[in-house]
Amino acid sequence: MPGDEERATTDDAAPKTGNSATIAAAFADGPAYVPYLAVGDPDYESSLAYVEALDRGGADVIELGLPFSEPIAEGPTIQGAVVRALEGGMTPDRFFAFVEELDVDAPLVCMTYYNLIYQWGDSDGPRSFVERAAEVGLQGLVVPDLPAEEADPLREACDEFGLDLVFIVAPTTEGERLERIMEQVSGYVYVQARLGTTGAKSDVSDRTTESLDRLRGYDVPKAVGFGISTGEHAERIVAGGADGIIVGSALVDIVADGVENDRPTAAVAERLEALSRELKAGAERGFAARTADAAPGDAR
Amino acid sequence: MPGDEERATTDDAAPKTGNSATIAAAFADGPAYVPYLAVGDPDYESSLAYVEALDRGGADVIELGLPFSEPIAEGPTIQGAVVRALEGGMTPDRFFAFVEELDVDAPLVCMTYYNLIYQWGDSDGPRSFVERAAEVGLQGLVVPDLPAEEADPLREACDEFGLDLVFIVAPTTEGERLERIMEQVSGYVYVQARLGTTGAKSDVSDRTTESLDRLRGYDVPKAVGFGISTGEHAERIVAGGADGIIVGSALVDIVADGVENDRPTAAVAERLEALSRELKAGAERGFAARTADAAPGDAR
Amino acid sequence: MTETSTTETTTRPGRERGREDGKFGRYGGQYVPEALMPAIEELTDAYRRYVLGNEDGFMDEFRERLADFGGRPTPLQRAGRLSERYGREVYLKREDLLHGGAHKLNNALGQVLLAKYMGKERIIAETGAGQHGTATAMAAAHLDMPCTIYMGERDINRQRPNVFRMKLNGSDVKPVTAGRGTLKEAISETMRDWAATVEDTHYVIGSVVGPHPFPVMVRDFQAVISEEAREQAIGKAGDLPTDVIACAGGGSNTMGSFAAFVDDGSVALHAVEAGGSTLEVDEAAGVAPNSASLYAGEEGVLHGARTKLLQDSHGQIMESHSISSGLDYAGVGPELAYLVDEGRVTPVAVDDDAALEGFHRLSRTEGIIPALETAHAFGFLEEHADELGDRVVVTVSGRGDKDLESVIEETDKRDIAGAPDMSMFTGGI
Amino acid sequence: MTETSTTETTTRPGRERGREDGKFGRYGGQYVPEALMPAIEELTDAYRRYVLGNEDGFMDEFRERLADFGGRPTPLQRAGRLSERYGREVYLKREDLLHGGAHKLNNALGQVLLAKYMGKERIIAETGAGQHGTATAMAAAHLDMPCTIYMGERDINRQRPNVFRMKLNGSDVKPVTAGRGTLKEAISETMRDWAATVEDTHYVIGSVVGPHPFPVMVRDFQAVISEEAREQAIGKAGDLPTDVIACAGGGSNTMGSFAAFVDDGSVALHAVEAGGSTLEVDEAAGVAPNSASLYAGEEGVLHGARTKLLQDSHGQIMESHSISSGLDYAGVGPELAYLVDEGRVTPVAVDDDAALEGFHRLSRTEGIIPALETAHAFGFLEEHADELGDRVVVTVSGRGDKDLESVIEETDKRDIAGAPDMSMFTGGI
Ligand SMILES: Cc1ncc(COP(=O)(O)O)c(C=O)c1O
Ligand SMILES: Cc1ncc(COP(=O)(O)O)c(C=O)c1O
Repeated sequence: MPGDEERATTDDAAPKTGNSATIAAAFADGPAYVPYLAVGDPDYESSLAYVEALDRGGADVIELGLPFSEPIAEGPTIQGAVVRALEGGMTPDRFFAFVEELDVDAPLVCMTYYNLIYQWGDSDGPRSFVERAAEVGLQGLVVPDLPAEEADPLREACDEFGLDLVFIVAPTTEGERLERIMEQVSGYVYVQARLGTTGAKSDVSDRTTESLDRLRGYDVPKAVGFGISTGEHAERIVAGGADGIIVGSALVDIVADGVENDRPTAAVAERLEALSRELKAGAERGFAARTADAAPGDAR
Repeated sequence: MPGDEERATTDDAAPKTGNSATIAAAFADGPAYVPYLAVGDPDYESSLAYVEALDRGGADVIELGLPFSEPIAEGPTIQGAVVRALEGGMTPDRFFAFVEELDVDAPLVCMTYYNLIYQWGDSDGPRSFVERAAEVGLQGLVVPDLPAEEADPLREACDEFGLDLVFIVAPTTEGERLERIMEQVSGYVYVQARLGTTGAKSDVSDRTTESLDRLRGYDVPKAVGFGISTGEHAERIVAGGADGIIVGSALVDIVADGVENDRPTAAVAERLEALSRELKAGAERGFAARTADAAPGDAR
Repeated sequence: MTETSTTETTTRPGRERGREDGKFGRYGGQYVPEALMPAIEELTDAYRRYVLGNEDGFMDEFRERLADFGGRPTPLQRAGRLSERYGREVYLKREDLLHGGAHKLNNALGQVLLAKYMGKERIIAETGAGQHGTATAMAAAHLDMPCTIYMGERDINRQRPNVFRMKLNGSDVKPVTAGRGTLKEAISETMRDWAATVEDTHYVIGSVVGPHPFPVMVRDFQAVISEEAREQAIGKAGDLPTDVIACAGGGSNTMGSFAAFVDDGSVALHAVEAGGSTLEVDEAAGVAPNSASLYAGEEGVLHGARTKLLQDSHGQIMESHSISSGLDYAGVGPELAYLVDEGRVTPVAVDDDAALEGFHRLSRTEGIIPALETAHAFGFLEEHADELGDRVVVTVSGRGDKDLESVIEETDKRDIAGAPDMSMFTGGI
Repeated sequence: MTETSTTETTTRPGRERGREDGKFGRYGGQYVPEALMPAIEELTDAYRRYVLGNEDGFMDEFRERLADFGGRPTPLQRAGRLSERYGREVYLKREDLLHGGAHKLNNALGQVLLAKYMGKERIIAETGAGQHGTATAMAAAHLDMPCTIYMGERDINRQRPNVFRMKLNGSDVKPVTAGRGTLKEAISETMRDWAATVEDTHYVIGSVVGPHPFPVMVRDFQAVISEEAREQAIGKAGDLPTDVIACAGGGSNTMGSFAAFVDDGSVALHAVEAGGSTLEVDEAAGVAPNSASLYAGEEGVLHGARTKLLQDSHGQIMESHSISSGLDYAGVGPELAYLVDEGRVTPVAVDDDAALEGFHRLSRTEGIIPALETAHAFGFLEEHADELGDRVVVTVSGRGDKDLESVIEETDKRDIAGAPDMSMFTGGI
């Protein structure tokens, strides 16, 4: 990691808020724990219980996956969740109903693919989807197959209805591309820890550090995802400068294990809550370490 | 059949003798019955008994097949005989031994393919085969894959050792080709009754009559083969002008039946003898009819 | 000439379309995960320099290798017996004679060579019928590039000889078990691999689909089909054809067969899609028993591009179906979608039965055993010959050796006039 | 260049040899049943008029159909990776790209067309690997001639896809159960059919074997291989090749590959025969575990011609053996026998193992899956590259799609470096 001076300059630029005040708040004091689950995995009722467990476990923001039949950005774990959810009858309509029914404190972000957004409602285009998303209380969207270049219509709709539009930044994103994305992003930027698709991996790559360095100049919260599965990972990532951690596959693994071994919903929910606590605690340890490292005046 | 005048002209030209006096004699008084069997079918000992049965049945000349692995001129029946004989261990050496051991009155003609003749002995070329054939008492050769154009060396050897060289004339053989063959032939000419390979068929085609007509001007005995299986066929063919009948597949069928049904050698031999008698009798009836038809002075 | 002669008003210039921005009217674009964008930008740059600009003589080397290794030019053959049957001149553009047995090599060789020029060290590709996979595997062996091919498990079972051929060429064939195990899933899986390996790996997409620059680049590589055919038709028939017929899966054969004719307003262009068993769709099951995305699909975003898709009312991609694996895809190239909307290309659907009959008809009467994909074009010819002009070019996109097992199975289920007795083969060949 | 450079003294003129009398020194001739002689005379006459004299524009039509239907010219491709491997320029003459997948179509199309010019109404042919059968079936469908193909039962089992292809083309495939059920028996059986149907039927012999005029006629039809290759080599390499390598079964590929070079004394000609498992012969069983009739055979008469044969001391024809059905024949064309005796052609034998390795090597390094017959030529190249000159042409006589089953079975028995894992395929493909 480069010298302390460089880090110091970024620490000055506090993450800016986006459209959603609740998402901004989630990143405002301390590191944000952002868990992901595919909605409807393996069925509507269990899924409700699971998402609520994440909330109890300390989630600051929750990413809710609306399953698409061709999840090209996902690895095998989340792909499995998507298949189970689709087989369980999940549709965009039921997804919105689910969000309405959900009883959680954390702000909710919908993660899905562009075709579902584009097709929703009677007329083509993303506006009606965003309108409905706002109605059910969603605070933001992540659309992994929508690059900044094609995002204008969705960006406008999000601005109209007060949703954040989160973008992913890859280890390979640099220069002009990075700027274009950072112009479009709001809420937080999803920092992809390594190349590839989603999936639990056991270490934190140097590339994460490099990405965070590249992003230092931008005043938007940086949440790192891809490959985080333990409290220790979370600690290291946050200590390395992340404003939040995004965890998906490690949680989905617990759901998958529940399906495979026919475990009671409550037991699975308990494990989700426990892992959430561990991750959250890890993130907070990392944050404490980083704050201690930095000059006292810099601590937020 | 064309008018009597035409027939009368040929009847004038009595079949000429060749190198072998015994073959000439066989055609000299009355129609010749010329049976064929593959030597060694299905084994050496049975084969001896079968050939001797043909002789008892009235054979005037016997064609002995020396089996070749690629009998391209044979139909499935004789092909089957050849395969059995080869599997029974028949070789040119054993063939000659067989001929020596055979106790029959009829003159013997060897029917085989050119490669066996060509390869026999220490030096290439047909001479040593013919020499050995003469030694064991064979009177002639038929070589279905040796056309007149390629026959000079064999012709010379046959002349040297006093064997006849029989050629086949097909329904399609006419003009220059016919003349070339008729210059080379001796003993008798094998008149192929129809196109195709050997095999018992139930009727006598018009083409036989046409062939005999074409051959009328040549003074060599005409033996008709291909498809003769009953006394009645034999009768019609000889009545039609043939000087002899050649019968193969109908006899081989009896041998094959013996093999399939595991019949005692003596029983098979008896049937061969019986069919031979029938065929010979048929040929004689045909001859009698033809002689009666013709002017009394023409009868031989 | 018939209803299609009204297309003379078509937009120009055909060959420039999409090259700059990857847009074909409302279709096209670059809908991919951010991780792939740098690679796609790098590829776009390479496409401009090497393919459009012939930098370092790339296009010269490509054309030379297509000729020497691939066997180009392929003939434009007058089909004597079909011409008689239909009372018009029928010409066959013989892509079945290309090395590997299908038009797919035009593209695969182009992309693998481009990857070499770009300094990439590894090739990945998806395959449905196995034709793109075998073409890529052959090109990769020829150019000494390590290669991994993703193939749906169901397709692997339908096309085992092609799997074996890829392995013989030294490629690694990875089965994709997700979904129904066909082309759609294989594409998704290959994109996943690419997302992880994008820095040293080139993804050789097998058709005119995917994000820009793939649709234009693949079209430009495949355009050699119609460039040759146009010249050959003028040479042989003394005139442009009245009609060009080509089967469409993703649409590379179609775009390759049409590209040089798009600006010739008098030439009617027929894109023949797989009608499957019926054009009806089972919304509840998410299954389209056909692959007629041009004919029956709706606008959407899939595999990196906005185009026409087989999708349910929610936007979930349907499982397509066709007797031919190579047409069994729920999407289609964005440029084709555009040309259909513009009225320049007429989409038609031919069902499994008619395709199978076309297969047997061509085998029996012309001595050419076509791929089942190709056979759809001959199904169309049989059904619509009366509506066509005097000089018809049909692209024989591939040969049928890969399909013998399927043909046995499918023929055995039906009663097809002139088809040989299948009983000897139903146990497998 | 090596021992073979001593062949510069060779007799001339190569192309005229045998045309008049069917004799090549002591070899050749017309050893057939009398019933066939009129047909053979008729054919000889037709050969002189149509093939040599181009009567009614026969040769023009033949060349045009070879181009349009067959896909000629086939490329002469520089094989980059093999050239590097062997330290000399290796060029591939790509007959595998011909329609049907082998050089066989050159001859089949020529003879079926000739039969049409002669007014024949039916075609018969024998086939071993099925390549000549499929080529004949394709040509017969193309030219609308009823066609019957005889094929040994054992070969039918080894080459089921080819059997199916012939049937798809509308040919009747008749199994031959005699003997061991391979090519030799199929030829005999076809001759039997011909003897019965000679008036309206033409027998399309599949190689430069049989009675005159077949050896010269088939050579003249196949000579297009070397006519093209000679010109292409001069165009590409600026010079004649130093060596031409071609596999030899009956010898049509060999004679086709050599014909235009026979008078070029500087070009060494290598005829690669199937060495099978060993060159030792089992006299008692009448079995030669190879098909090396040029290398190990002796003079004799078979299937209408005097030539070199695998035979026992009595003159019985041996059962030959090879991993490749198409080389599995106990005889060889009489002209080749002559050229070998003259020292103009060097016969070499390559065994099953080396051929199989050659198969995998070419597939892996050049992206070309060759026929197992062809693979023998690459076995020779590997074993003797050091002895060859600077510019080597190898004829890729056919593609390997027909051989996949055999390759799986045979590879699975051996340990071949670089071959893919066979376990997934041993159950059949
Ligand atoms: C022979 C053949 N034709 C057509 C196609 C369809 O693909 P596309 O529409 O991209 O040409 C395929 C695909 O595999 C094919 O193999
Ligand atoms: C591909 C290939 N090469 C070679 C041969 C050998 O035949 P010939 O020696 O007549 O060329 C065959 C025969 O089937 C073949 O299929």
